[in-house]
Amino acid sequence: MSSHASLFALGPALYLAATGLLVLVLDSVGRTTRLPFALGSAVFGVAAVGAAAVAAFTGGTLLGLGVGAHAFAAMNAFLVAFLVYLVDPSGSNRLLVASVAVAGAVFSLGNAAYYLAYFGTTSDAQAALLFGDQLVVDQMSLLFMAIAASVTALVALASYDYLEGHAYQAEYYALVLLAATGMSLMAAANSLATVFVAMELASLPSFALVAFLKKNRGSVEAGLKYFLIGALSSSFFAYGISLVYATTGSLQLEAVASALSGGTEFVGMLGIGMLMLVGGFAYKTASVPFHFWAPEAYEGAPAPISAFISSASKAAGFVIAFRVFTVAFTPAGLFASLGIDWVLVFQILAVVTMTLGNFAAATQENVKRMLAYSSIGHAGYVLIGLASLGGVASQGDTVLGASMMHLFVYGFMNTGAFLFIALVEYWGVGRTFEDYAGLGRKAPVACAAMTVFLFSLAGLPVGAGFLSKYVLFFGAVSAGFWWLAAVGAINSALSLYYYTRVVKAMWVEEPNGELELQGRPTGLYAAVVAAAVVTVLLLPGFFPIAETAIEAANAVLPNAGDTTTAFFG
Amino acid sequence: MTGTTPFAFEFAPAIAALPFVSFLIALAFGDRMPKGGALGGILATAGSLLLSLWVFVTVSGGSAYVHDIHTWTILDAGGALGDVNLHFGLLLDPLSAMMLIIVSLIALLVHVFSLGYMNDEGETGLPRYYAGLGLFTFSMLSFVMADNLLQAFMFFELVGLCSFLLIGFWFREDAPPSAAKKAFLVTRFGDYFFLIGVVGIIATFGTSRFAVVGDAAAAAFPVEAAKVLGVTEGTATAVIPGGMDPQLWFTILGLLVLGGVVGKSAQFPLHTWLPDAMEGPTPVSALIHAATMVAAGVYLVARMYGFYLLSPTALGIIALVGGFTALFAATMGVVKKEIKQVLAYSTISQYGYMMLALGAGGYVAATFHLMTHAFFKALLFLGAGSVIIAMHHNENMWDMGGLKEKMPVTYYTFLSGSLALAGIVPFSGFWSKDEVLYEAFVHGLGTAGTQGTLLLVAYAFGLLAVFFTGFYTFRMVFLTFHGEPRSDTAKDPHGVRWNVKGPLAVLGILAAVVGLVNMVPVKKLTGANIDFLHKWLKGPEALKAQTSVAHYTDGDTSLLHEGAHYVAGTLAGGEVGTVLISAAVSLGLALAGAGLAYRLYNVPEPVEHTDKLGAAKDVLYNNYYQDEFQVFLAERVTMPLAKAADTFDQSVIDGAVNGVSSVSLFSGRRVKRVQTGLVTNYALLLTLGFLVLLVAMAATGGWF
Amino acid sequence: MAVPAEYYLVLSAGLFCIGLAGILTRKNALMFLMSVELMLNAANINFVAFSLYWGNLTGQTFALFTMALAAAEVAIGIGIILVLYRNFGDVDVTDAVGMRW
Amino acid sequence: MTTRPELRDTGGLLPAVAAVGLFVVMAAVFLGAPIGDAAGFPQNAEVANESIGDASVASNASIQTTNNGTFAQVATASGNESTLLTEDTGVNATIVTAGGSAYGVVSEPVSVTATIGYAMFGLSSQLPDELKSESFLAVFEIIDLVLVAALVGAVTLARREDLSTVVTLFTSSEDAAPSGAVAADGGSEPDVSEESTDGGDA
Repeated sequence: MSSHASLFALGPALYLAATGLLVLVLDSVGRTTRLPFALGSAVFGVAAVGAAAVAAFTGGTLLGLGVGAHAFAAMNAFLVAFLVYLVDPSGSNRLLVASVAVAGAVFSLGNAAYYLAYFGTTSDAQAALLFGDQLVVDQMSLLFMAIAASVTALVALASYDYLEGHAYQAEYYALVLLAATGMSLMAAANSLATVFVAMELASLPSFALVAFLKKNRGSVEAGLKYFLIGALSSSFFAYGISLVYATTGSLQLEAVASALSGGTEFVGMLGIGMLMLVGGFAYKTASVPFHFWAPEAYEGAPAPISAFISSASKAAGFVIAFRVFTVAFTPAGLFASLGIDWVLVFQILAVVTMTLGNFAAATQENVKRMLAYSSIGHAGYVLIGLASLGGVASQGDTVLGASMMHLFVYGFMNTGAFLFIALVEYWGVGRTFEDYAGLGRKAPVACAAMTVFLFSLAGLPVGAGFLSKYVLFFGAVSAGFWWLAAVGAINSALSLYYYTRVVKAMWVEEPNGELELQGRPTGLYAAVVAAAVVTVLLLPGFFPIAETAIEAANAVLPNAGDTTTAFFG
Repeated sequence: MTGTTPFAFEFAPAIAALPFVSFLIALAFGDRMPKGGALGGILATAGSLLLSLWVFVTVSGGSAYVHDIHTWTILDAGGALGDVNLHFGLLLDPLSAMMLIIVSLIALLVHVFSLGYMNDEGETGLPRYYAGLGLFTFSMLSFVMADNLLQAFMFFELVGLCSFLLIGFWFREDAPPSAAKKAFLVTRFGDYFFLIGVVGIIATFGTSRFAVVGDAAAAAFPVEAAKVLGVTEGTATAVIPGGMDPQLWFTILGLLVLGGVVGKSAQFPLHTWLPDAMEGPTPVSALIHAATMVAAGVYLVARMYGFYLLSPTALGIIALVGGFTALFAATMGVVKKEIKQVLAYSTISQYGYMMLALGAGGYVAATFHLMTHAFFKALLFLGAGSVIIAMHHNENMWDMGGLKEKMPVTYYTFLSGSLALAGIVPFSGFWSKDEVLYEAFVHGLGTAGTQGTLLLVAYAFGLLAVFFTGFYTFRMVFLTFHGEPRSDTAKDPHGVRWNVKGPLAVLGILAAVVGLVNMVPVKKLTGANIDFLHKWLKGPEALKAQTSVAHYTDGDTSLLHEGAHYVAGTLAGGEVGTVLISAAVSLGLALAGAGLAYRLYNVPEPVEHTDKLGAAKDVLYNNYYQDEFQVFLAERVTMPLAKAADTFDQSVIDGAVNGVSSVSLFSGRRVKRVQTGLVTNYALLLTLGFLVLLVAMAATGGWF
Repeated sequence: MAVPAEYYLVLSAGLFCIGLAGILTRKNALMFLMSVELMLNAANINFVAFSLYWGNLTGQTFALFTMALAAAEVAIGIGIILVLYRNFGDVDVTDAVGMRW
Repeated sequence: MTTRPELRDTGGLLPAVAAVGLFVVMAAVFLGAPIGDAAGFPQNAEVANESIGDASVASNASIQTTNNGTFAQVATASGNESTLLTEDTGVNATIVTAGGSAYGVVSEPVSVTATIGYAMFGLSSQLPDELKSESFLAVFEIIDLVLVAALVGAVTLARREDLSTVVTLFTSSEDAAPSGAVAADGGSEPDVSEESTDGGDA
C-alpha cells in the first residue's frame, strides 16, 4: 500500500458490506422452496451489474450512462428486495446469521488492525487514495474502522441473546452491518460527496434499527424522533455542502482546501455552509444543539442498538468532522482571519455540550437515559480535540490524537455499559436506579464489568478512560486552552456522582423485593466481559493506541510539528 | 551486557517466585496439607537458597546481571523530559547476591523453627501464617533484586503489608492488631516521603534505575547525578526544578527517600513501631528484624549509595541519626523486663550502627554489619523463641533464671549470639561493629569542618552505645540463663525439639565465625589480604563497566572524596595505631558493659538494680516517653488542627461543594426540561440554536 | 443571458426555509417528509446552479445522488411512519411524547 | 389523521421567526456576495490539434474529408500537403492561427449527459478537458448500499406479521390502551400487565 493504492485498503469496510449482504442471502437460501426465486433474482442482479459494467467500459454513449447507472442501482436494489421478500419473518437460522455477522465484524477488525500494524511498522507508508481521491485510507481511517468494527462485533455478539424470539433477525444483522459499513466509509471519506452518502448509509439503517421493536411504543417513538431530526439535519448538511461547493467549485477535500488557500470572496456563503456542516456533524455526534434526538433514541432503542449508535456512530461522526476540518478548512488561523472562526464554534459547542450532557445526566432516574445524557457529555469532551486546534500548533496532534484515543476507549467502555443495560433488560429488571439495587449479588461478574465501565467513563484509573481523558485534558492545557480542560475536569467530577449512583445501587443497596434473574445469556455475557477486559487491558496497553492516534492526527494536520509531544508531564 | 547470560541468572526470578508459589499453595490448600503449609514453605525457601547460592557463585565468577523483564514507556520520544521508562527488572550484583543468601537462609531457618514454635504449640490459622511468611519472603527477595527505585518501592510496600499481616497474626487478642496497625501506619508515614522521592527522582532523571544496563544504553540515576555534579565526566540530562542548585535538589531527593528508610529501619524518630511489633509470633520477629523489613531500609540506602555519596548533607544526617539511634535505643534496652523487648531495642540500636556506617562513608562496613547482624539477631530471636516455648510463653526475664542447665543448646547458641551482639572478639559482631566505628572515626578525624565534627559526634554516640550494648546483652543472658530459677516454670521448662535446636545450631556457628570474612583490623596489622567482603563487594573490574557498582566500591577513592568530601585521617600512631586504638576502645567498652552486668546480675538472686536509677529508670522504662510524646502530638496538636480543618471542611468546603452540587442538580433539572419530548420542539430548538450561532458568527465575522 | 447566480441562491434559500417552516409547523409526519424533500432540493438547486457557474459537472452529478438519497430516506421514513401509525393510531408526530426530560 | 397545519405548541410565532429569520440572514449574505458571471459549460470540445505550418499558410489551407479521415490540406507551390487530423469523418474541423503558426483543429460537441455518466462511473479518462468532474464511482457504490439498506429497513418496518407467530411476545399496539404509558425499552410501567414482558422482549 505504500505506493499502490488498491481496493484492498478498503477491506474493513468491504468485509462489513459483504457480510451484510451475505447475511441476507444466507437467510433466504436456507428455504428450499424459495431457493429458485433467490437464485433467479441473484442471476437477474448479476446480469444488471454486467450490463452496467459493459455500458461503463464501452464508452456508454449508446446506452446513455445516466440511465444505465440508475438501472444498475435499481437492479441491485431489486435483487435485495426479492431476497427480503423471501425471508421468513420467523427467522430460523439465528445462530448462523449471528455468527456470520460477528465473524464479518471480526474480519473487518482484523483487517483494520493488519493495516494499522502496516502503517505503524512501515516508515514510508503512504495513505491510499482511492476512486479518484474520493476515499482515503490512512491511519485515521483505519483507527476509526477498527472502532466501528469492534463495536459492531460486540453488538452483534450481544444481539444474539437480546433478539431471542424476535422476527427479522437477518435483516437486523444486515442493517447493523450496513450501518457499520457506512461508518467505516465515513472514516475513509475524502470528499464531501462521500462524506454525505456514507453518513446516510450509516444513518438510514440506524433509523430502522432504533424502531426495530415495532410493537414497542418507546422504540417506535425513538425511531421517529431519530429519523425526523436526522432527516432535518441531513438537509442542513446537504445544503451546507451545496454552499461549500458554491464557494469553491469542488467537493473533494484537498481541492476545497486549495481553492480556499488564498482566501475567498464568498466569506458569508462559506461561513453559512461550514456552520451547516458543523450542524451535520453535531447531529451525528449528538452535540448541542443537534443533540435532541439522542436521549430518546438511546433510551427507546433496543439496548444493543443504543450501544451501537452511541459509540460507533458517534465516533464516525467525529472522524468526518476531524477529516473535513483538518483537511479542507485548514489552517484554522486562515479562517479565523477570514471571519469564520470555526475553532471558536467548536469551543462553544464543546463547553455547552459537555455541560448540558452532564448536568442533565445528573438528574436522571432511568439508568439508560442517564447513559444517554452521559454520552452527550462525552461528545463534549471529544470536541475539545477540534476546539483546541487554534492554539499552539505543535500541540495539535496531541489533542486531536487524544480525542481519537478517547473515542477508541469509549468504543469499548460505553458499548459495554449499554450492553450491560441490554443484559438487565434481558433479565427483565426495571430501568431506574432503584431497580438496580442488589444486582451485584445476583450477577457479580456482569456488575463488576459495569463498575469498570462506569468508573472508566468517569475517568478513574480502573480502565483506559482515565488515560484518554487525562491525555485529552493535558493536551488542551498544553495547546493553551486550560479553561477547556478545566470545564472538562469539572464536568468529569460531576459525572462521577451519577456514575457512582449506579455502582452504589448495584453493590451497596438492598434490593426491594425479590430479584430473580432468569437465564445466563452467553452471548451478552461474553460481549460485556470482553468489553470490560479490553477496557482494563487498554490501561497498561494504552501506549500503542496513543502512538497510533497521535500519528494519525499528525498525518492529517498540516501544521503539527515534528515533535511528538510528551503527554505525561 | 556482553556475551551470553550466565545460566544461573535465567533462574534468578525463581528465587522470588518460589516463595510466592508457596504463598499461593499455603493460601489455597494449606488447611488440607500436613503442617499447615510449612513443608511447602521450607522447600520453597530451600530452593531459593540453593538458587541464591548459585547466583552468588556466578556473580563471584565476575558477572553481574541487569535485566529488564518488562518495560513500560510513558514518555514519547522527543518529549520534554526525555524518555521515561518504567521497568520491571532484575539487578544481580555482589550486594544483591549476598543479600539474597541472607534472606533466603534466614527465611528457611525461620520456617523450620516455626515448626517448633507454631505447629508443635498447636496454633490455629497455620495456613495463614505460612502464607504470610511466603509472601513476606517473596516481597523481600523481589525487593532485593529490584533494579530500579519504583520497583523497589512497590516491594517495600508489600513488605510493609506482610509485616502488618504477620504482626497482627493473633488478631483475636487486643495487642497484636494494634501493634500491627502501628507498624503499618508509622512506616507508611515514612513511605509518603519515599514515594514523593521516587516521583521526584523519576521526574528529575527520567529513570529510577540503580544500575546502567550494557553500554549506558539506559541511564541509571546515581550515574546521571554524578555527571550533573561534575563528579564524573559525561553529559547528563536531568531536570532540576526551578533552577535549584543540583546538589541541594539531590539532597532533598535523598532525604525524601530516606523518610522511607527511617520508617522501615526503625530509626529515630520513627522507631516506635518496632518494640510493639514484638506482639507478633517470635519467628516472625526474627524474620522482620534480621533479614526482611528492617533490613530493607538499610539495604535501600546501600543500593543507591552512589546517589547518597553525592550529598554530604544527607550523609551527615544519616550518620547523626544512626549514631543517635544506636545510643538512644541501647539505653532503653537496659531496663526492659521482657526478653523480646530487650532484643527489640537492640535491633533498633544495631540498625543505628549500620546507618552510622553508611553516613560515615563505610559502605562495606554497613553491609558487613547488616550481614553479621542478620545472623546473630536471628539467632537471638530464635533463641528467645526457644526460651519462650520453654517458659510457656512467659517472656518476663525476672521469672526465668537458671535455664542454662535445662536447655544447653539454646544457652550456648544464645551465648554465641550475645557475644556477637556485644561485640566481643572474635565473634562476628566485633568485626563488623569495629569496622563501623573505625570508619566513622577516621572520616571524622580526617574531614574538615562541620562534617568532620558531625561524624565525630555520631562516633561518640556509637561508642557510648557499645557500653550499653554490652551491659543489656549480658544482663539478658544472666537473668535468663544464670542464677536460680525464679519461677515454677523456670524450674521445669517445656522441652524443645530438633526443629528448634537445628536452626539455633546453624545460626550459632554462623554468628561466631561469619565475622572472619572481613577481618580488616587484622589485615591492617599484618598485611594479610583477608578482607574478603571488601573484595567481594568491590567486584571484578569487568563488572564495574556493567553496573554502577563502581560508584559504591570505589568508596575510598573517587566518589567518597569528590562527592562526599570525606577524607580519612589517623591518630598519632598512623593507620595501625588508629586501628588498634579504635578496636581496643570499643572492645574495652563492650567488656566493661558486660562486666558490669556480670557483677550486678550473675548472682543467684539478682535484684532490679535499675531501680537505683530512680527517675531516670522511669524515663528509660517508658522509652523516653516517646510514645507518650507522639500520642501527645497526635491528641493535642494534630487532633485540634484536624478538628479545625474538619470544621473548615464541613462548613466552608463542604458548603461550597454541596452548594455546587445543589446548583448542579437544580440546573440539571432545569436543563433537562428543554427535552420536552415533542419532536417539533426539538426541530424548533435546533433551528433556533443554529440561528443564534449563525447570527453570532455572522456578526463577529462580518459576513454581510 | 444567464441568470445571475445569486438569484439561484436566494431561490434555494427560500425553498430551504419554506421546507424548514413546514417541519416546524406541521404535525403530520408525511408533511414532515415532504418538507425535508424541499430542503434537500434547495441544496440541489445550488448544486446545479453552481455547476454551471464553475463550469464543472461535480455539482450536477452530485445532485443526482442527492435525489437517490432522498428516495432512500423516504423509504425508511415511510416505514417508520407506518409503525407509528400502527402504534399510535395516527401519523401525528406530536403524539409520540412518551419519553422526555 | 391529522391534516391541520397548527402546532400543538402554543408559541406559534417562534417557528415563523426561526424560518424567516434564517431566510433573512441567508438572503442578506447571498445578495451581498460578489458573485460574477457564470463560467458556463463549453459547447464544443477539442479532440485534435495539429500544426500545419506558419501562420502564412493559413490562407492556403482547407479542410478535406476523404474516406480515410479528415485532413488539413495546404496548397503550396510544390503541391498539396495533407495532415491527418482525425480518422473520423463528418466532424467539425477548422483552421486556426495562433502564435505565428497555423493549426488544424477538430472539435466535437460536448454532451453533458454523457459526461455525467462518465463522472458517475469514475471514467475520468473519458471526460473532456473542457468539462471536468470529480469521480463519483465511490459515491455510486455507496448509494447502492444505501438503497439496499433502505429497502431492507423499509420492508422490515412496514411488513405486518401474523399475530400468531413469535411476535406475540411483543407488546402489541392493538392491545395497548392508546393513552397508556410508554415503556421505552420494551420494559413496562409496573401497573400495565400486558406490557410486562421486559427488556428485549425476551
